[in-house]
Amino acid sequence: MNITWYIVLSSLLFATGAVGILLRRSPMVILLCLELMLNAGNLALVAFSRMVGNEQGQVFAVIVMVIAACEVVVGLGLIVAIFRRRLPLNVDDLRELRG
Amino acid sequence: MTGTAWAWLVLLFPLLGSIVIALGYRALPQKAAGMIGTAAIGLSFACGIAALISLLGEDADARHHASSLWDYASVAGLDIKLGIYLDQLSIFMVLVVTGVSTLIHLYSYGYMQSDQGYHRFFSYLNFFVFSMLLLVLAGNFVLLIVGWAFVGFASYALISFWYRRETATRAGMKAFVINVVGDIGLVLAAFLIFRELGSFDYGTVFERAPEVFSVNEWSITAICLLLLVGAFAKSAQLPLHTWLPDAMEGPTPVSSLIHAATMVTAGVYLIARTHVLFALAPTAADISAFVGLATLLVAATIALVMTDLKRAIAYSTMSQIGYMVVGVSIGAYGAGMFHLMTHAFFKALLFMAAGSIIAAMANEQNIDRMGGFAKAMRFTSVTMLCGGLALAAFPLTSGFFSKDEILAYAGARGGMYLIFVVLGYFGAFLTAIYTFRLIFRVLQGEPCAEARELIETGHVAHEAPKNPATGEPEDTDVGFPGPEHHIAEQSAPMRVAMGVLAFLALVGGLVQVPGVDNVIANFLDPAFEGPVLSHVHPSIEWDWIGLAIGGVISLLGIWAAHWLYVANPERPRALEQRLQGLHDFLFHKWYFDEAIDLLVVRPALAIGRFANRTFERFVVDGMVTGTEETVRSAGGIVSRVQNGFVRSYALLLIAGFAGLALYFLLSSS
Amino acid sequence: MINVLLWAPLAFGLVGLFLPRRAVGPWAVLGALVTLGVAVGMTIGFDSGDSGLQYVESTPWISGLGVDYSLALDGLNLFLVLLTAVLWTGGVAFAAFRDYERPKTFFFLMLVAETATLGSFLAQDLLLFVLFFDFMLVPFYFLFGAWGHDRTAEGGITASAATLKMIIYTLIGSLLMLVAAIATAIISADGGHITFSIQALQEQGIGLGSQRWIFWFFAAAFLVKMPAFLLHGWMPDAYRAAPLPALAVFSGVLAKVGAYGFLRIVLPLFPEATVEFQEIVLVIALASILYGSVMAFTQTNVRLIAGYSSVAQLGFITAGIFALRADGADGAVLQMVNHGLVVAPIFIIVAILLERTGTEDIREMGGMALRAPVLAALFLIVALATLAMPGSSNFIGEFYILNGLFQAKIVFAFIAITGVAMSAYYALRLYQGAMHNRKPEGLMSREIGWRDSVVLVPLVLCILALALYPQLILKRTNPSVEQTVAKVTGGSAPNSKLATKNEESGWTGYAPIGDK
Amino acid sequence: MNFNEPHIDYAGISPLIALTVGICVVLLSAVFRPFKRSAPLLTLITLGATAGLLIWQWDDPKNLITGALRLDDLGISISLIAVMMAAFCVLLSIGERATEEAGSGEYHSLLLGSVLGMVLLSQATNLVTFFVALETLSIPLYILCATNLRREGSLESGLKYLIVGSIGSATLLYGMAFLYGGTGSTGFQGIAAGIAHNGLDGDPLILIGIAMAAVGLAFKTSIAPFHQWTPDVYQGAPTPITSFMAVATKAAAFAVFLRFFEVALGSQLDSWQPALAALAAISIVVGNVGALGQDSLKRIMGWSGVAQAGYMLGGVVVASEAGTSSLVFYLAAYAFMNLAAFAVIVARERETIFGDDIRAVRGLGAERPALAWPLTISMLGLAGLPATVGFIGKLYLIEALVEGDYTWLAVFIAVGTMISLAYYLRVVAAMWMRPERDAVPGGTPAIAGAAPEADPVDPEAGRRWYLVGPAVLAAAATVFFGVIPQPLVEFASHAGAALF
Amino acid sequence: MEAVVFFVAAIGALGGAIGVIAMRNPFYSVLALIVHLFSLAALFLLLTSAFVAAAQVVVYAGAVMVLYVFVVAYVGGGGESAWEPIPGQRFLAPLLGIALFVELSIAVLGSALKALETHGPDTPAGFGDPAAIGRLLLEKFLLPFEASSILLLLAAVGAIVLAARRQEASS
Repeated sequence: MNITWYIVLSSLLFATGAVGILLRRSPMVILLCLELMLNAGNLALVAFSRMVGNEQGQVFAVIVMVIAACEVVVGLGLIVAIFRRRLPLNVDDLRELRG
Repeated sequence: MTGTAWAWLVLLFPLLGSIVIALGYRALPQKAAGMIGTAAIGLSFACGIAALISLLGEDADARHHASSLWDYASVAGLDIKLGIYLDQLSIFMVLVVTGVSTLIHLYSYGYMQSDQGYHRFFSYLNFFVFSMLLLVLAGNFVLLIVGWAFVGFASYALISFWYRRETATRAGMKAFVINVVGDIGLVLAAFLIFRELGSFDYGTVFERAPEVFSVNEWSITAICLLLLVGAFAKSAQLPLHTWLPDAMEGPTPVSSLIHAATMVTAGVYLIARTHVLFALAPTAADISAFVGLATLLVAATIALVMTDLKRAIAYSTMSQIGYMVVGVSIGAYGAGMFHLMTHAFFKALLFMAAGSIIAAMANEQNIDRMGGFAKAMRFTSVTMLCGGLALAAFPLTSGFFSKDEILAYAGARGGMYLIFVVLGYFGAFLTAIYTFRLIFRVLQGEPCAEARELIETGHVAHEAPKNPATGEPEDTDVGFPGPEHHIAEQSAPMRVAMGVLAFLALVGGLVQVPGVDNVIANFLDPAFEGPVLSHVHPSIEWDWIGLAIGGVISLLGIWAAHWLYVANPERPRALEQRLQGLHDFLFHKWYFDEAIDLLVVRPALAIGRFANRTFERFVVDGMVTGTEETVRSAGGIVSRVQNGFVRSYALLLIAGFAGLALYFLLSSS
Repeated sequence: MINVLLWAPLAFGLVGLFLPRRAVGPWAVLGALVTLGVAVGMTIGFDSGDSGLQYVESTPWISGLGVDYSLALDGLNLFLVLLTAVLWTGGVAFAAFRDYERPKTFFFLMLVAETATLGSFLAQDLLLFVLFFDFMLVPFYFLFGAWGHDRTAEGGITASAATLKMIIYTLIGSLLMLVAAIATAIISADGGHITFSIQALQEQGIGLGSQRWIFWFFAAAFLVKMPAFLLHGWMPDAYRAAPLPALAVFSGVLAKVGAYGFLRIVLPLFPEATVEFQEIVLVIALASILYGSVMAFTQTNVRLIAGYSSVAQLGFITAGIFALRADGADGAVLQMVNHGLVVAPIFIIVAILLERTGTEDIREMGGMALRAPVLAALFLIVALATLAMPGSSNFIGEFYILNGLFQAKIVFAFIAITGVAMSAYYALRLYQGAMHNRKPEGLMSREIGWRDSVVLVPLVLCILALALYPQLILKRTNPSVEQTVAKVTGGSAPNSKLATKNEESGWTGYAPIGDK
Repeated sequence: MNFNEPHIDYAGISPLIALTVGICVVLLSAVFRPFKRSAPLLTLITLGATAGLLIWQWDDPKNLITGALRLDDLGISISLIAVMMAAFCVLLSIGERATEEAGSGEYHSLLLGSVLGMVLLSQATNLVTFFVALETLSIPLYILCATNLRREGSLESGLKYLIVGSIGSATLLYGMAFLYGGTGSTGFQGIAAGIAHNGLDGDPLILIGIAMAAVGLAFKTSIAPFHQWTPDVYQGAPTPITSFMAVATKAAAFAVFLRFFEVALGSQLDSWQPALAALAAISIVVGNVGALGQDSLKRIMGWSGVAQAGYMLGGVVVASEAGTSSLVFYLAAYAFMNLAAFAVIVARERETIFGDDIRAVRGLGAERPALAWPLTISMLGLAGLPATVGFIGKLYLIEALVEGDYTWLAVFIAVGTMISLAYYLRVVAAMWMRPERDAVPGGTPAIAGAAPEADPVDPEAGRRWYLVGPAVLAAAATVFFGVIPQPLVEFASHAGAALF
Repeated sequence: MEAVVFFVAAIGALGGAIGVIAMRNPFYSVLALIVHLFSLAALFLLLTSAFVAAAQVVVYAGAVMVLYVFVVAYVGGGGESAWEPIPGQRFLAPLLGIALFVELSIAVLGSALKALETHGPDTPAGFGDPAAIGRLLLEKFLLPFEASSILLLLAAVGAIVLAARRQEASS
């Protein structure tokens, strides 16, 4: 299995994630889709790291996981806060700011 | 002191007088203003005499001097000095101008007595004289233009002297604008001269012109035609004459000084002054001669039917200037200037008399309402008669000699110039008729109310002055002759002035009787050496034959007038009835005003309206608002895209990325 | 010395901010007077024979960008500087005799404006010029907007809208000019050390290809500022909104900066382009003359009559410059000063009339001369100067301009001169409309008091003095002008041939008075 | 198994240490009652120390920690700007609801965290550091935007920023992956070498990588069409935070933009230069026209921020020393001008019921000159009028652009500036002049300003030293450096010299 | 053998991804994501990066997903309406997705990089094992490592700030 396969797969995942963000309205699902995109990135990194034969990519991937975790935490925190304010959990309904 | 030094003084006094009177308009008592004004002009006349003497001290062909005070504006090759040029021609003009002006100031001193604008009047009047002298003494074309424009302004200021009258202000504006057209002609001529000769200075120009130009070359012809535009505008020749009759809105002394004796003859002076150039452009000279002829006849015909006393005299002025223009354009310089002088005498006189009568009539100028002043105002009528005789070229009066000399010269040149002779005499015939039409209708016949009152009480009842043009009553709080009217009979200064002029009008011609003495001609001729239009000189015999014919014609004219207006007062009516069309045509002054209004004024206003209402709004503002709208609408689009949906932001982001990626892929090798 | 001249107004303005309300007006007048004094002093000390720069002051300002703080006087800007000082003294004094709301800010801005204007005249560094050129607008933006008149009642727009329109419109050109200026420096530096010194740039010069577009960027700035035909859209609204003392100096001086820019920068820096586009600019100039005149005699608002007449006048000036002859340019410079000297008094008189009649509509005025002969006389003189009455210095200005144009492009001269006739009409119409005919009811006709006379009379005296001796300006201007024009035409000034011709033809007996 | 510990230059990383310590201390101060009120002070001290240490490091460039960071004048100058903005943000935050909502300690430690991210980012020379730093910068900001928990706008802005921002980072990450794959290295130098070594000039793999990196950075610097979060977030976030991120984020992001594109991708100049130029032009237009119709001052600042970013991107495009220095100069200038504006906005927000609506500054000239003048100066400066540092900044940029043969972009800047006058001067007019005819439509105050009941009105806010002080200071700087720009030019040219 | 594993894992990952965006209920989306993550872990193993795979399983599928589940449980993951308020979104989104995928694939396939066609060089033993990763983290990537730790701290603080219930909020 040469690397191209992995990259193509990852790009497919990346696109999927993007589409998800564009289509879903629940902030939670949107967060999940962001995870998808980041993971696609990770896959690419790991695959490339295998290709070039150094682990830098893998380390990068690990750190990305950490960062992804941080984003999730903050995202979920926001969701909770919004929920507390009794606002709808639907990004389409959060559009006071516009124009 | 040199002649030029005297000449500078000639200029100085009127200017000083004008300034002093103007600044002292509160301090000075009324009489003082008048005296200062008159004295100033008198002094400058004296200086003129002095200059003449110092000039006569030299031999005939060295009698021209130039002098300059300082560089007025001479850089980049333009040589414009504050300089004057003194020679026979200019000194002659100086004397005529200052002489007549002195008398008219004297006249005004009495005539304007009760006018609140007394100071203003004399200040203006002095300023006018200054300007006129500047015009005639100027040593280069730029200064000539300056003087030219100054007299134009002075005339404007004096025409609209009674500025509370709509009619006066409108007339003033008209005069000014037409004069500016003339100035432009001069300016362009000056440019062209500079282009060809590299100088504005009389000396240089006249010296160099014969070397540079060949006869009838287009450039010299153009120069002369442009000069003529200036001349015609100032001298009220066709078609730029329409301002002159309206100018009669001014006080009568103004009409007599500016619009009869001096300013309007500036055009004649100009042609004479630039005779060198005209000599090189005979075509232009002929054109000018024919224009003069046309004016002469047209004006005369109009004068036949005018019922407004002053306007009638104004038209006669036009026609007389026509004679002068013909004279200087066919080469009869001496004769032309001579007629200019005599005309100054008798026309000034006529206006003074008319003024005296109008005063008696309380600003009424319509001759139909006049009559019988012969008995009522004896002095006035006598002087008026003298003036009339001179104007009608009654034998041995001044007009008799001067006018006929021009025609004689034309005859001597022969060829097509015989037309001038024939029509000139016809003009003379008309002149005699209209002159005596006025005289008979004003002096003879049933005394009108005012006349009768004068005969009985010796003074006239005072009613509030009316605007002669509109007939609306004037508010007399400022600007108009007050309730007391100043007629020659009751005011010594006026009598003196009129008396002197009457004398000159009668005998002034005797200074130049063909074959006997040629004072004027002999004095002036050296000034007209160099290239000339023709070398012919009418023989003495022809001169006398001409004079004889002239005399006969003038007598015929006077008889005709008598036959028309005295013998049977009904005849004019009948004639009007029979020649209704012609009469209307003449009465509407050949419809010149209407034509100009149609051809110039209306189009200009139309353009203005278009520019203001349409162009400015739609094009100029359109550009602004258009751009503004585009930008604002773009802003609208942008903020509509900014719809607040985070998902559509994401969409745009990813779309942007897709686009960017696409570009990079395409640009990849 | 030259620094004092430039910064004195600003300094006074700043101090003025901390004075009591009452004192600030006189203080501002004092500041303007001091500046005027310095300007006069420098004019006296000016060496009229020298065509080069004088009172040069030059130190690096932003060395990193090659921008210097360099000022100097020469024939081109000497009298414009003087004019600025004179008019500002008049304007400030006129304002000082009235009470404006927030006087401190008002006079502060007035004086800032003076410094900015002086700066743009004095600057010998291209970028410094651009900087001052743009900065000039800022104080006027506030003056017009905050102290201006809203015209919503008569279907116009508010002062703030008008002034916004003005500043955007005029900055269009200015910002493009900034780009152009930088481009000029960089192109002519050509990889070497960048300098914005106008003198240096003249030596280096740039290729015709770049000259073309740079020329138009500069031209845009200057033509809008004048304003020239089609680019004058901002003018009517701004003029109607502006407070009159500010407007007097604005239209008296700022318009000239545009024309001055052509002489100072465009001609010497972009000679080839100048020659190439001569006709186009001349056409614009003629359009301005004709259009301005036509509009001037259709308007009924006195401000706009004056405004459009300025458009026409600036047209003449531009035409004179682009005759590309020494005489034309001389006339242009002279005319800049003349026009400044007449238009400012006109606006001051308009202000005086406004106080008496309460209207700016010419049709509703009249009969003023009756009780106010002095005012009438002053107005008359100004009006005659405006219409370039021969004998006035304005006439000499126009005469030189038109002569230059005539010798260069005869057809243009013939068209241009029609503007003179029209000017006669609208100037007299303005005068008569206000002063003559019957006085409408409810108009108070009052003689001007000593306050206004103090402002007006000196200005009129300046007009008269120049009328007697325009050589005063021409003599000092000509050397620099000939040098500038020579940059374009190459070689010597065009009509020196004729000049010499005059020398040898000293015609018999043509000697000053008293020689014999 | 041998472990060779990396050499660590503690002097070099001392600013980072200072910040880290600061974060912890401030955080702890929240825990211990006696220090509850001291968080702002501690933050200021930390920032002061950081600034001091940064200046200490001025002008001796070196690589830190195995090429993770490059400590040079570019990084230091940008870090200084960030630190300064943070310090003023602390001042503006005094008495801000958000601080109470979030708890002063947490709020300030997050602020410091973001600053840490910026300092890292401005010095990063390695993809991993780059990415981590970017996130360290962003994540605290996501939170801070939302800290005004009572206000829906605040939460909304936080969420929007988070979502769109994460897309941006994901894209950036993916691009990094490609670049790493293509070159087998994560260091900027290594990447440059790798491209050359593998002969990947103009290779799609690399180019797509560049494209994705560009998107990520363009997002952070709010370049159109990746700008849409900007107005909303600026408006929704607590105003002090807005003022902070408006400048600091841009600064840090532009720093890495320069470093990454000019060090790592310099060889691909020909392919990315036109693209970035196009982006710059687009954002100039979009930003300026977008601001025209706005009534909320913060939104106006947001949109104008987009336009300004467009101007600044020009400095990156030309990829020259002059470009870099001009960009740094412009950032500094931008910092002063924004600061003045936002300080006034904060004051009016608390003073009036109009929040950040333009009506809040009506008649300010007469009412509060001490606020009106700074806002006026800042507006004129942003509009690039002379005698302000804004003019010099534009001059500097344009000069760089023309030198780099991007005159057309310079013309774009000129035109954009023209449009921008329309809204900047509208604010000025509101302060000094009678209301225009097209006045702001009445009705309820704009949401961003927060409904009156949400924000307790502090009628004295216009006199508070911690609001007026920064405003006046920044305005003074704007004018000072507009008249005597030489020092700032020196500063900027040092930074520019770092890369070339 | 390897190919089989790859395809299974790939399908799993893709399926999971599609599941995430297709499921109405957020709860199911989370589950789908877990599937996705596990399959990714498998792929990582194929790429001889054991540590990353492990981390994937532990950090993600473990910690993060648990957090998700809690939150979803807390706020209650109601389904969302099918109505699409933004015109064109539903049409453009997939289009862009495809465009993205195509462009990325072209970049990969069109690349001149030979190595892409290989499975990568033969790697030394212990490639990608915890030791190697650890060494890198403590040597070359020391700074990012530390930085990310601080980031975690900040994120935690942030989460508290946002989610913690405090007195002022209720009062």
